[in-house]
Amino acid sequence: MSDTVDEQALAEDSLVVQHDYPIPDDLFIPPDALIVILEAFEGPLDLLLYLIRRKNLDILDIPVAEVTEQYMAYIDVLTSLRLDLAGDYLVMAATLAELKSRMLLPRRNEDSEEEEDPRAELVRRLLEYEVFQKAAEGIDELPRVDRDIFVVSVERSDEPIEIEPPKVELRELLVAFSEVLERDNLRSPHSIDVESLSVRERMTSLLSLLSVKDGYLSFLELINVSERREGAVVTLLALLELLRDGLVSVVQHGSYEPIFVARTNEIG
Amino acid sequence: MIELNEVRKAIEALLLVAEDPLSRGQLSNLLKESDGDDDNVAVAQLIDESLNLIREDCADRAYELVEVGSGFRMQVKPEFNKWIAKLWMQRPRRYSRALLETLALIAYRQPITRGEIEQVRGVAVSSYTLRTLVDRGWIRELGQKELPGRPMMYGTTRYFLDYFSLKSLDDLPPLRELQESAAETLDPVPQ
Amino acid sequence: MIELNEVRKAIEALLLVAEDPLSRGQLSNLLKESDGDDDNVAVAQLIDESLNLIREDCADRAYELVEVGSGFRMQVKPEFNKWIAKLWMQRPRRYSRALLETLALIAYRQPITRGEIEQVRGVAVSSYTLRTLVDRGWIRELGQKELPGRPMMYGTTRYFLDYFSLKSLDDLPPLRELQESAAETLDPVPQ
Repeated sequence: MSDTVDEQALAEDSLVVQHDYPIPDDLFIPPDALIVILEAFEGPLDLLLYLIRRKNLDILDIPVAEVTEQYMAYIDVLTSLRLDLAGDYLVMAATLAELKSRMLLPRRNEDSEEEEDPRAELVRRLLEYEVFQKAAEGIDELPRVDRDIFVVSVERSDEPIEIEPPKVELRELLVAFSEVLERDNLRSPHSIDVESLSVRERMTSLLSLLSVKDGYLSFLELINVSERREGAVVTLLALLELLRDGLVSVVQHGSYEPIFVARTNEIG
Repeated sequence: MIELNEVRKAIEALLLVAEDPLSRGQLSNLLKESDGDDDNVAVAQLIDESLNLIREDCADRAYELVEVGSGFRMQVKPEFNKWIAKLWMQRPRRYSRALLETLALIAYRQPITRGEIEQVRGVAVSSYTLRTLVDRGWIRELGQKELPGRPMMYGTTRYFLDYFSLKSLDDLPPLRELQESAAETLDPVPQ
Repeated sequence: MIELNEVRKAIEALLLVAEDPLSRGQLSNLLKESDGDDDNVAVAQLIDESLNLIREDCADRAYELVEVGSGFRMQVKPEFNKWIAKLWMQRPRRYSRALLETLALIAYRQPITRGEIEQVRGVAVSSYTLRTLVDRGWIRELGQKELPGRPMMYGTTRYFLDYFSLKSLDDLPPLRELQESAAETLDPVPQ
């Protein structure tokens, strides 16, 4: 059963069911209860174990016909409720049906005297699963930090401790970035713009320049002549980006008048 | 009512586990509930006596009972700071992945707001992370963006370039190249 | 070399402040560095003596020294949990059977692949379950198995041991016993 459902809520339910086995013997099961029950089972093996235990059946000598009948009745109810049945339940239904028919066939004693019981594989799986069901309960009962164990944690005094901050290599930064992009791509597939970083950098420096100068700066003041043509283009592109983002505004009082640039917001 | 030594140990347990200091009032509530109709004055006295016992008891111990604004707490005596400093130095001297990713996003996508970083990373960015990066001198606040809530925008500093030996941000590998080569050529970061 | 009482208090300070348990090796490194050429055996002995002193010292105290998977830690004695329960607002999380069964399989059968877990449980293991276990720090990826599809193998972490107060995986409730008791209640397989 897939556990896209809230695991915690599920946990509460499953624990209840596990201890109380609330499926009534008669056929009528309130639909609401059934959903809870369905969600409480951890899959076909869990359901089968439950059916076997409920009737006090011998797990090593499962009456296949009887168990199959109950299992199928359960599947029928679920299907009639149009609950999405996990494929695993249907596979188990097929397995049981096959077992049932094989049990009906007379055993051939020609080749081997002790032909393996057709149920052997199923029994092995049920026993193995049961072992781990118990193991899971065992782990759940272990003393656990913050539930049964409280670890002592004492503050250090407020006097500062001089510690040199960790060093970072550029490579680590690049790995971090490629990882975050990879994750982002997985979550929302979209192409990543290959932007010129110099434009991004210029955006940052324009913003801080404009905040420092607080007020208007003429466009020409923003252009650094020593950067030549390429520099001017970068500045222009950065300015356009900032305009698009609404981070700066451009004012011109008339044609051929100087162009002024300002931060749109006052920084407090 | 509980006996003094029992109260002392209960308070000890509470102070050693509590994340924040505990006031007399809080201690009294925590201890009283068990019995119900304890005498308030008696409980207060019991708590004070216990606190005194704990204080004396710490004389030959590495921690002490301290009263701060909001109550009492246990803290390690300052003379043991040198050991704590060593412990911290021994810890893997690395920044968290969250911090490096945040820094990388700021470098490549500046000016960028916290919300935009969170959008790409898919998880919340802690104030602590941003503060660490600012304290480290790698990023700076660029002003608020004209959006609801006026979020702060971040960018890298000149010191960031110096630290990573970059002449300009252009020296950072272009994104496409980075994505193509990242998986193959970059070894996992050594622990 | 430092004097025993000083070592005792230093260890006390370190254990009280450290977020994770500290191993003998870690303690030894922390204490040795100060002098440089201490005798390893002497340091180890000093640490053991100190740990014993601390242990004795806790007799009339609310906490105790405990050894878990990754080392030593101080924790509140269980009999004082009732006081902390009042303070501790967060209700302990309950884990789903899906999660616990998956964890049990990984703990007892590591290294184990998702496929192998699914085989035993007879049902798909959701990525959510595995991710939760990794996020909790209880399991980790151990590398891919040399099989078609190169499935990832999982195992438990040291933190798993710490969290469940186990010194080693040997401290897990024995599995074979379960199997035997299961078999006992059943008749032998009819041939």
